This record gives sequence, structure tokens and C-alpha cells, in this order.
Amino acid sequence: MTDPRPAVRIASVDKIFRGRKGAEVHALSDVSLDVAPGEFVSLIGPSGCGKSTLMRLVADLDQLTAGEIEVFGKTPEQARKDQDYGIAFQQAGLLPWRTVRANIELPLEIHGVDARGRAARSDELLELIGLADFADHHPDQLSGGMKQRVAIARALAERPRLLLMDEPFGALDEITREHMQNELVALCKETGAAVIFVTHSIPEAVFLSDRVVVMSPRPGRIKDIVTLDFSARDEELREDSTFYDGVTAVRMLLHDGAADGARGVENR
Amino acid sequence: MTDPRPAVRIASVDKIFRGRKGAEVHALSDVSLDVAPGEFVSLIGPSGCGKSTLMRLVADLDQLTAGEIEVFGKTPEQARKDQDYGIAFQQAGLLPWRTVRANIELPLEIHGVDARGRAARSDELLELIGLADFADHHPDQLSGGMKQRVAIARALAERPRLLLMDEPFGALDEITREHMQNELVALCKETGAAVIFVTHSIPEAVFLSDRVVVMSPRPGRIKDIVTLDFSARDEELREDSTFYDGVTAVRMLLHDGAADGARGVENR
Amino acid sequence: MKALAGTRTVLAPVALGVLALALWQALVVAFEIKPFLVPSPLGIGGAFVDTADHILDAAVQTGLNALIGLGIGAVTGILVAILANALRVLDRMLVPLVASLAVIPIVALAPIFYAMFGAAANTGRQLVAAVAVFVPMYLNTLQGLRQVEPVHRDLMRSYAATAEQVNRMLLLPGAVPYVLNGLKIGSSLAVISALIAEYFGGPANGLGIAITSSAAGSNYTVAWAYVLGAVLLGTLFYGVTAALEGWSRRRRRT
Amino acid sequence: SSGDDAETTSSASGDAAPAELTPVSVQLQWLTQAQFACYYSALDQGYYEDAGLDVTILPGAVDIVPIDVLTSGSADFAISWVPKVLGAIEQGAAVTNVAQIFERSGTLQVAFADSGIESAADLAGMKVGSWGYGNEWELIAGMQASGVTLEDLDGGSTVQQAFDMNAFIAGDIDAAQAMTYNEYAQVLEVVNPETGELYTEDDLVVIDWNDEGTAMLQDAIWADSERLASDEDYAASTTAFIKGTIEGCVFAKDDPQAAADIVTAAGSTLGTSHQLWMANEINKLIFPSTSGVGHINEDQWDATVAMALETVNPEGSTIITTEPPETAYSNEYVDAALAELEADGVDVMGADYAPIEVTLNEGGE
Amino acid sequence: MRRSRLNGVLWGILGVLAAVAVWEGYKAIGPAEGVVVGDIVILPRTTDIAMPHTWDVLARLFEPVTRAAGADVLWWAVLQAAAFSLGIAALGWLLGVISGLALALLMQRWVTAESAVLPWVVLSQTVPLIAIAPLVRRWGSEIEIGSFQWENWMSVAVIASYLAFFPVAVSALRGLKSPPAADIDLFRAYAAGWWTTLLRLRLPSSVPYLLPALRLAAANAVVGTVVAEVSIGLGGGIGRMIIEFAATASGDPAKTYAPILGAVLIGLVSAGLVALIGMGLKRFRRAEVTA
Ligand SMILES: Nc1ncnc2c1ncn2[C@@H]1O[C@H](COP(=O)(O)OP(=O)(O)OP(=O)(O)O)[C@@H](O)[C@H]1O
Ligand SMILES: Nc1ncnc2c1ncn2[C@@H]1O[C@H](COP(=O)(O)OP(=O)(O)OP(=O)(O)O)[C@@H](O)[C@H]1O
Ligand SMILES: [Mg+2]
Ligand SMILES: [Mg+2]
Repeated sequence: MTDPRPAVRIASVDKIFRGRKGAEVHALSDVSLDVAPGEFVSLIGPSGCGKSTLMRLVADLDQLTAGEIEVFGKTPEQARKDQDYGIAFQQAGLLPWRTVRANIELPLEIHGVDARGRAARSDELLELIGLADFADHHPDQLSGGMKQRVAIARALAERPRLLLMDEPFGALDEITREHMQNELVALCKETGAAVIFVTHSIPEAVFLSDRVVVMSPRPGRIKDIVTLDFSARDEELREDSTFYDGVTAVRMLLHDGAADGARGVENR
Repeated sequence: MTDPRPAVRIASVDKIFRGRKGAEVHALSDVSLDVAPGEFVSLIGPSGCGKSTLMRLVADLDQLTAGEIEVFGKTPEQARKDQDYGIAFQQAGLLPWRTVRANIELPLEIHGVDARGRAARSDELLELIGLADFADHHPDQLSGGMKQRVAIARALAERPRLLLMDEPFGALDEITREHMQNELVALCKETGAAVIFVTHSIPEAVFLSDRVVVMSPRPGRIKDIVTLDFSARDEELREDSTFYDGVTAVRMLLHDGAADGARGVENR
Repeated sequence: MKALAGTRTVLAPVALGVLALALWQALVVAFEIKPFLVPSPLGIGGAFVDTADHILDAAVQTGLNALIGLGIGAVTGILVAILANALRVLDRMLVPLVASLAVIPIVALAPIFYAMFGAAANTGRQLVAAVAVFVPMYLNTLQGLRQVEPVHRDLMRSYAATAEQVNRMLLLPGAVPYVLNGLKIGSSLAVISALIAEYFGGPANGLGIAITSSAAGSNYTVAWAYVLGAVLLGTLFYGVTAALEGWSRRRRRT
Repeated sequence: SSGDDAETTSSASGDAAPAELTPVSVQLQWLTQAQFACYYSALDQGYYEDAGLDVTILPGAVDIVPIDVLTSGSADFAISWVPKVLGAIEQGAAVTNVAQIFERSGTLQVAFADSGIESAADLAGMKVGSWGYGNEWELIAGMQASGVTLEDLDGGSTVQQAFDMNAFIAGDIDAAQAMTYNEYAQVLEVVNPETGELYTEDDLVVIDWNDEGTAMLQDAIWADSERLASDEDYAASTTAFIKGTIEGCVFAKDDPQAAADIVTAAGSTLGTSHQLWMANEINKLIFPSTSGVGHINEDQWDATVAMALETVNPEGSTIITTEPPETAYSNEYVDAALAELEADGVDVMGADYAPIEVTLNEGGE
Repeated sequence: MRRSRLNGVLWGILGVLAAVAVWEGYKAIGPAEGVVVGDIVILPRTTDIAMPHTWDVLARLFEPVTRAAGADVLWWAVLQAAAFSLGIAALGWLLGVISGLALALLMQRWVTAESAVLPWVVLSQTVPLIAIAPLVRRWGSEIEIGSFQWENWMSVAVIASYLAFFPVAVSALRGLKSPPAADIDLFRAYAAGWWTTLLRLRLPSSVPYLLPALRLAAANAVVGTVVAEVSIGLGGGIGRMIIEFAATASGDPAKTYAPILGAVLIGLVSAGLVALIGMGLKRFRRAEVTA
């Protein structure tokens, strides 16, 4: 994982949605961002500021209007075809007719991994997300949080060098959420994967990230980037004052620089 | 609003769901709780502990198995027929074919308020939730947070003396959420309405409530009640140490007495 | 509660049926209606028992044609729907053709098929049934294939899955309830269509032929015994496909 | 095709109709076509009106059983074939054959000349077409008389014939059922691909049930037995109706072209040459008449009944199991009508009848 | 929006042209006796009787129905017959929709009614029409109230409605039951009665289910009308024309296709009319808009 090129290079990207009756939504405007290999970058910002859109452009699930995106030096399309990234959406998006195990194995199956290899990998992942007992259950038998964990395991199945995660922990309750955060940290350390992570939770972004990208809406742009330099991401960090400083810094940026009363109406 | 009777009196309530094949779920067990007029009570607890069920019993949307519930001294059924409460669910539940305004006006329309009266009231509410510009939009043109605000406005439309709210702020981002919390506080002060409020967020429960009811699951019971006695609920309170004390108290109860390992996840 | 629901689903329709039949019988008896005008349920039942052998033979003939037609119609309906789903252009081109197919009455369609495929064979009947099945099959499958959630579509795209994989792993499994619903609707249509097609050609056997030849001799009691045979055959087809649908729904837990 | 009410052609030609006309209706067994030239001619020429009747002609359809319409009271008279009605009578229909308009059977079994089929006996091993709907009895009787059972046929049963002759022309059926006045002509209206000309009668062989001795009585006028017995006005109307009808037949005999035009004007869309052919063939079934048009010859009636008792259908049953009641036919009304007509000088025998030559065009145009 | 609809029409026309091309292409290369495997013809015969040239069918439309003096040109006769049948089909459709909706309401209102009636609704569609048609006509002819006299065309409309009510009853029931439990709870919380809930919630949310059912009902009504015309012998419509023209199926095969085109025309027109209704109800279909 000592690739000299950035994992993701986003250069002056614009994205305009053209709706019916000629209505246009300027979702992203002149967004530039490099994500180094192994780096953890969070996107945070009010609803509608273009976080999901940006991630979808990187994943080649949407076409950009202007600018350029490279993923490991390739076009997003090439990177998608080469399976350079794993992705998890806010909605778990599990296939209801597949068991938990079969859902996790889906990408492996599509890419021709044999049954033995698939089983071995899904065993590992089931262990990781703590759902080994639920391998043969169907999604409708899982709680929201369990579903989300399965979706995360699926994203990790192919050990991608780049992970794209869109509010993956949104449906989890507090305790599970912390657990998954810790797991994600461990996993990134282990695999050296770069991560682009979308979240609404400031503490979560700060706890996980090397850099937190704060975005503003209409049109979506990068307002500022907070760099965090924690030596370790563990339970102690959550009590640490540097952690609270990071949280405050991001919160101030989000609240338009004014730490107090200016927590105004968000007019999406 | 100086009704001597409690707004809601819940006495030794049991609720057992009988599923298919004779399976039983003991959703609530011996739950007793009085809510005074004008009082703000939050219900908090792990998923499945019966928060929604309790609220639905009060609203006469489900039948209790044992015990008694009174709403303003009447049976829940009578209270429902008399329109003594307003209700907001976690899912916004807006009618997709109605505009934002028409959705807000729905309860007024059903109860025969004339067009002038309806328009006047919905204007006020649209202002309150900051969606005046979106009055003529349809729900599918709104973001998740905006939908939720419309549902809240709808619950307030008839100025009920009792508000039942089931995770109404779940889909809102931090800034909007804080704004709505402030508005709710102001509103309750103004109308003197009692509120039963279900949430997953400890800071939210603490910030809003006179009392936080912490529940435990299987079967759902009241574990403890944290009484909060803040002089004012404003932005300063969010930074205040008494506020953090309240948060810690509730968190400890939720985490089964273990204070550590559970911080910094969510401070909204 | 379950037991109550169970009795209701079985008892209520049976009660209604018995009530209707009793009323019918009573009217026939009370007004001394002659059997060649309106046969009595008891008379029909008697004739049904008496001619059970012939009814069974005829039902097998008609049922076989309906079954083959159901098979042909279902398979082509699904295949064409898959193609139309993949090629928007084909979908739009098929709109007027399918709408037309849905309204061409069998009286017009059957003679054409007999002219095309031979009037002494059963092919024409099977094809008439196939056309009747094709329409709901095609429309339902297409609707099912289109019910994909955007997040699933995105997911498959992010895996760079091939069109074949998307169809096999995502679209078709997702469409199964719709396909089975189409099959359910098509099943009784297949029986009725195969039966009506008998009037316009093919070997002189089957329920349709028997109904008309009995009715032409004013022997309505026997004619209605054959009609009862047709109803039972249609119900059998419907019941089997409905059970299939129910079974798959339980299996899928949706 | 013609307007909405074409099927109920009424003679009440507006205000001219005298008030004392008795309204009656007659249910045909098929669509408006020259098969029913007698009735349409009588209506058009005012014979019914002269007889004091205001007649409404109800055309038939695929699933209309004329006898049911009669017995349910929706029509006063019905036109139907005798064997079909015998079944209904056994089921309890109280109807009476009051006039046997067709003396001869018009049903043929047609084959191509090179098929090797010459008689009913040759049908064994062949694909034999039939319409069903009670039209199959003469065929079955004829085969039975020659010792051929349904199992002997290719396929073990007859082949269902549609309203067209495509199956025969395409070779799906070796011997097809055909009425002289309709389907037989349909074949002669098709171009023979081998010659480029229309098929000719030389290309075909026919089995004529009149010749085979299994002909059964066809188009007859049926009336309600109970009303005949109890309602004098109805009985009088019956005679009047028969009288008018016979006059119509005589008119059609004398001027088949006019009769064909009348039927076409009444709403038939058959081709002009086909219509004329039909009118001409109908005449041949009526004239010359043995004992006056409509008179029921006892020997023919008995023969038909005898066959009805013996002919076994695919389900193994016969048309009837017991002799029909006395009331099944009566010459009382037709003889009265014939007497009146003869008194008026109408030739009800047509002894010198000679058919015309009709040239069929492609498609019957 | 308008442009895309126009596009749809163009593609539809292209589809018809493609079908014509397939027909003529096969007719050109296919063997006259069809492709036979064993005893079974698996691809159709290509003789002019089995597959007339499409242009012959079209050309035939512009010739008179018969050679009789004053005969209408065929397309005009077909058009008149189509208009006649369309009128009856429309009435049958309306009757079917009304009774289907009424049944659906009954079944929605009382669960017991649903379990009692629904199986019979399904069963009703397995009874062959030929068994019912003569009965309807006969019973209809018994009806005579004052100056009102039952006419044959009414029987045809009733039979058409017998086919039309089925999809409506089943889909409307599904639609009436479709509102999410949360919405039902909301109305319960408002102490709204059955009627209010029906008018403001259940009916609006059943629209997406109802529209395809209405279209299906229209197709069924057309088929029912034509079949009933044939069955009980109502003149003036497409059904009668089909059997009348069958006599010339061998000698003038192109002519037999004319009433079929008439039936197709009615079908397309009625589908179009239902689409108009759909546009009128557009605001109730917002939830249908998919990404
Ligand atoms: N398919 C689309 N068509 C039109 N506009 C779109 C589309 N997708 C997104 N948008 C618009 O683009 C903007 C950015 O949307 P995006 O989903 O990226 O926001 P987000 O930052 O992810 O918000 P959230 O926090 O609510 O998920 C929004 O204004 C949205 O309305
Ligand atoms: N209709 C029902 N039938 C059977 N069991 C039910 C039903 N509704 C709720 N339950 C059960 O009752 C228990 C309490 O459910 P409830 O919805 O009240 O939980 P909750 O505290 O609101 O959870 P959450 O935070 O996830 O909303 C759960 O175990 C649930 O499975
Ligand atoms: Mg997003
Ligand atoms: Mg809940």
C-alpha cells in the first residue's frame, strides 16, 4: 500500500442535475480533494450539500458535469470495472431472498470466486460483524442495525483498497455504533484501505478521520477541511480533550463560524 | 391549563402481543407513569423495549392487556374521539398526493375547520417549521428532514393539550435538529401542552425533558426516571455542566451502571 | 384467533356457496322451472356424477391444451419481458402490439391459428391459450423487473456485474412474486381460452365441444355438468398457481 | 353492416300499418341470409301483412337455441331442425312442428375428387369435419348406417369445423360438412392454386344424405304446443304465419335474384353471387314439393324419429330415448294455410320448378 | 413530457411496422405448408389463406363490403361497427367498474365478506362465457318494466361487465388495503370515521392499483362485447361482422382481417381513454414516480 499516486483525486468537479422543466440543481461546485492511500476522510455537512453525490461520482454511479476524478490513477469507470473499491450505502440494500451469508458473498460470486473461497471469506466477515449465528437468516429477520452490519461486511468482502461509505452507521443505536467504529478503525489499520466516509455525526467523523471535510450547500462546496492528528483511536481518545477540540472545531465550521446562537434554520 | 388531573395516568399496564403460532411477546410489564399537564416526559431505552407500544396505548391505537390508562381523566378511546392529543410518528407518513400545506391541514379538514381557518393556521405552522416556501410542494420533492418537519407541524395543527411524538427528529441533521428542539421547547412553554417524547438520543432527551423515563427490554419496564430541573432550556444549557450531568446520569442507567466506554458518540 | 381466521376463510365462502345453491334450488322447485330453462343444482350434480367419466376425459383434453398453452405463454412472456426490460426501444415498440393482442377476441384469433397451424390438430387451441397467458405474464414480469430498488441497481453497477448477472441475481429473483401473480391470472385464462378455441377447430373432444353439443340439444342439465367440469378445471389451475405463489411468498418472507 | 336494429326487421312500415295487425316474432337459427329467403321475402312483399300479421324476424347466433327462445316466450315461432328439437322435446319443451318448410336435407359431406371418398363407408380412416351444435346427427347416422364408428375416423373423433372452409381447403379435413347453400359454395369461390381458376364441382365429390338415406328433416316452423291448444288467436296467427311464409317461398322460387336482394337489403353482408346461389339452393330443398310446401310427410318424420332413437353420439347417448309425444308435429295449421293459398290460386307444389344457373365469383362477390 | 409521449407513439408505429416486416419476411421465406416437426406444424403455413399479405388486407379495406349496389366501402363499415361495439363496451366497462368497486368496498369493509366473496369472484371467471351469455339474454328478455323493454344490446353490455368487473374488484381491494399501517393509525388518531378514511386515504391511495385494473377492464370489456355479440347474436358490431365475414375466409381471406382490425382499434381507443383518466388522476400517482 505504498502507492505514490493518491487513492482518489478530485479536481474542480462540478455536478449539475437537470430536472424536469429545465430546473437545475447545482449539487457540487468546484470541489477539489485528494485522498491519500490509507487515509480516512469524512464528509460532513447539512443535508443536501452533495455528500452522497460526491461519493457516487467517485464510485462511477453518476456522471460529473465538469472537472476530473481519478481513482488510483484510473478513470472512475475503469476503477469500478477493476473492483478497486467497496461501497456501503445508507440503506443496507440487502437482497431479501438471500441469506445473510449469501448477501455477503454476493460480490465474490459475481466476480467468480469459488464456493470454498467464498465460504472462508464470509466466515471471517460474519465473525467480524458478530453475526455468525445469523448466517442462514434472511434480512427480514434482522433488526435495522444488524442489516447495516451485513451491508458493511459485504462492502469489505473483497478487501478493497478504497472504501466508500455513505452514512453506514445511521441506523445503529449508540452501543452498536461505537463497536462498529472501533472495528472499522482496526480494519483500516490492518488493510491500509483508504476510506471516504459520509456522516451526520460530528463526534463520529472526528473519532474516525484523518481529515474531516466540511461542506456547505447551494451549491455544494468544500467549506474547510479539519485535519486531525490523533496518535491512536481508542476508547481513551473519546475522553481526550484533543478529541473535544476536534469536535468543537468541526462544529464551529458547520455552524458558520459562530459557536453560539447562530445555529440557525437550515434551509435545504 | 391548571387541570388538577394528570394529563396521562398509566397504571400497572401490561401489554402482551400474541403472534402467530402462539408465540407471545411481553412488550410491557407493570408500567406505571403519571404525566402532569404541561410536563415534558421522554422515553428512552434500547430498541424493542416498548417505547412505541406505550405511546400507542396512550393514543388508543392498541389495546392494553392489563392495567389502566387515563388521558385527562377519560379513557384513551374517549380522548382520541375528543381529539385531546396530537401525534407524530417516526415515519413522517405524509400523504403523497397532498401538498405540504394540505398535509398540514389534514386534521383540521377532517374536523371540519373552514378553509379560512385552515389557511391561517397552516401559514403559522409553515413559518414555524421554516418551510413557507415549500407550501405547494409535494412530499416527494422534500428531503427526509423536511418531511419530518411537516409531520411535526401536522401534529401541532390543532394545538393539542397533549403531544405524542415517536422519534420525530430521527431524520434531521444536527443543526435542524437543534432548531426544532428549540422550537418545541418554546411551543410547549407557550401552549402548556404535555408531551410524551420517544427518542434514541440521550442529549436530546435531557435537553427537552422535565423527566427522562429510562426503559429496559424483555419485558419492557421502567428502569428508572431521571428528573431534570433546569431553569431554562436555551443554547447555554447545551454547554452547561448540569446538562452534562443529566446526560451522564441517563447514559449510566442505559449502560447498566457502567459509566465508561460510552461517551462522545452523540452529543446533540 | 388463528383458528377463527381459519374457519372464516373456509367456512364463509362455503356457507355463501351453499346458501346461493340452496336459493337456486328453491327457486327452481318453487316456480317449477323446467330443466331446459334453468337446471337445478341437484340435477346438475346428478348429471355430473352420471357423466363423470366423459367429463373427466373432456377435462383432460382441455386441461392438457391449457397446460401446454400456459407453458408456452409463460415462457415467452417472461423472455420477451426480459428483453423488453433490457431494450427500452423494444419495450416501446411492443406497447401497441401487446395492447392489440389483449383485445383480439378468441373468435377472431382461433380461426387464424387454425388456418396457420392446421385445423385437425390441437396446436391452434394451445396457441390461443398461450396468447391469453402471454399478455398478463408479459405485463406482470415487466412490472416486476422494474421494481428494482435504486440502491440494488447501484450496488450491481458498483460490482461491474454483467447484464446476465444482473438479470440472474437481481432482476429475476426480484420479479418472482410478479411473475407468479401473472401466472396465477393466466392460469384460469388458459383454461377458458383453450375451451373456447375448441369451437373453431381441432379434434371434436374437450369440455367446450361437450357444452355446446349438449346445449344445442337443449340438454342444459348435462351442459351445466360440463360447465361445472370447466369451473373445477379452472379452479384447479388457479388453485395450483395460487398455492405456488403462496409457497414462494412464505419462502421469501416478504 | 347495417345499423343497430337490423336484427329486428319489422313489417310495420310506418304509419301505413293498420291497427289490427297481430304482432308476432320468429326466431331464426342463424344470421340473416338467403337460407331464410321465404321469411324475408314474405315480409318484404307484404304477405305477412296481408295475412294480418306484424312480423318481427329475430336472427340467430352462435349460442342461441331457437327452441329456448320460443319456450321462454321471447318469440312466437322458431325455425329449427327437427332432430335438434326432438332432444329438447324430450327435455320437456312443449313445442310443435307446424310446417316443414324444407322437404330435403341440405347437408353434404364434401371431399376432393382425388381423396378416394365416394360414400359414407369411405370415411373410415379419414379426417372428417363436423360443426357440432346438433348439426352432426345426419353424418353420424350415415356413418353408422355404413358401419363406420367415430373411433374408425382418423384421430378417433370428428374434427371441429369453424364457420369457414379453410380447414378443408388446407387439407386438414378430408371430408368436410357443408350445406349445399352455403359452405359448398364457399369452396367453389376459392381459387384452385393448381389451375389458377376457381374450384369447380368436378374437383369435388359429395356425400348427399338424401341419397344415403340418412337425411333428417331440417328447417321447420315450430310453435308453442300449449298456446296452440289454449289460445285461439295464436292458433290463427300460426296459420297466417305459415301462409305468408309459403307465399314468400313461392316468391323466392319465381325470382331468386329478387329474394337474394331482399335478404341482402335486410342486413346480410354475404357476397352477391353467394347470396343468389344460396337462394337458388334453398329453392331446391323446397321445390318441387311432394304434398305442398310445409306439409309434414309422415314417412320422413318417422324416419327422422327412428334415426334419432338409434344414432349414438360421442358421449354414447342417442338424441332421444323414447318416441316424441303426439304434439310434436301437426299438419293442421299448414294444411289450412295450403288450402287458403290454393284457393287464392297460388302454386304451392312447384311441380314444374327448374333451378337457375348461378355463377359464383371469387370470395362469393 | 409531450415530446416523450410523441416519441412513444413513433416507437409504437415502428413496432407495428416491425411486426409487419416479420410477417411478410416469414411469408416470403417460409414453406407454404409451414415448418412441420413430426405431425405438428410449429411454424405457420404461408399460404394466402393462412397469412394474407398485409397490403392485401389494407387494400381490401378500401373496396366495398360486397358487390351489391350501394354497399359501403369496407373501412367505413368496420368503423361503424367498431363505434357501435365501442359504445356497448364502454357501458359494460362502466357497469363492471361500478360493481367491481362496490364489491371491493364491501370486502374491505367486512373481513368476513372478503373471505366469503373473494373465492367466488375468482370462481366466476372460470365459467365459460358461452354458458352465461344465453342465460343473460333469456333472463333479460323477462324484464319488462312499464315502457322499459330489455334489449339485446343490454345483455351484451352486462356480459362485457361480467369480464370487466373482475380486475377492478381484485385490484381495488388491494388498493384499498394498501395504505401503510401508520397512515391508518393517523386517521384513527384523528378519530376519522370509515367514510372519511375512505375518501381521504383509501381511495386516493388505491389509484395506482386501480389504473392498470381499469385498463385491463377496458380490454376485457371489449373482448366481452365482441364475444357476446357473437354468442347471442347482436347485429351491428364487430362480433357479428367476424362471423359474417368468416364465410369468405377461404375465398377472400383479407376481408376476415378487417373486423379484427376493428377490434384492435376499439382496444387501442379504450386504452387511450383510460390513459386520459390516468392523467386526470395524476396527482394521486406521485408515489409511483420511480427514480
Ligand atoms: N437524482 C437527482 N436528481 C436531481 N437532483 C438531485 C439528485 N440527486 C441529488 N440531487 C440534489 O443534489 C443535491 C445534493 O444531494 P445529495 O444527495 O448529494 O445530498 P447529501 O449531502 O447526501 O444530503 P443528505 O445528508 O440528506 O444525504 C440536493 O439538493 C439534491 O436535491
Ligand atoms: N404488532 C406487534 N405484534 C407483535 N409484536 C410486536 C408488535 N408491535 C411491537 N411488538 C413487539 O413489542 C416489543 C416492543 O416494541 P416497540 O415497537 O414498542 O419497541 P420500541 O421501544 O419502540 O423500539 P424502537 O426503538 O426500535 O422503536 C418488541 O419486542 C416488538 O417486537
Ligand atoms: Mg446523502
Ligand atoms: Mg419505536
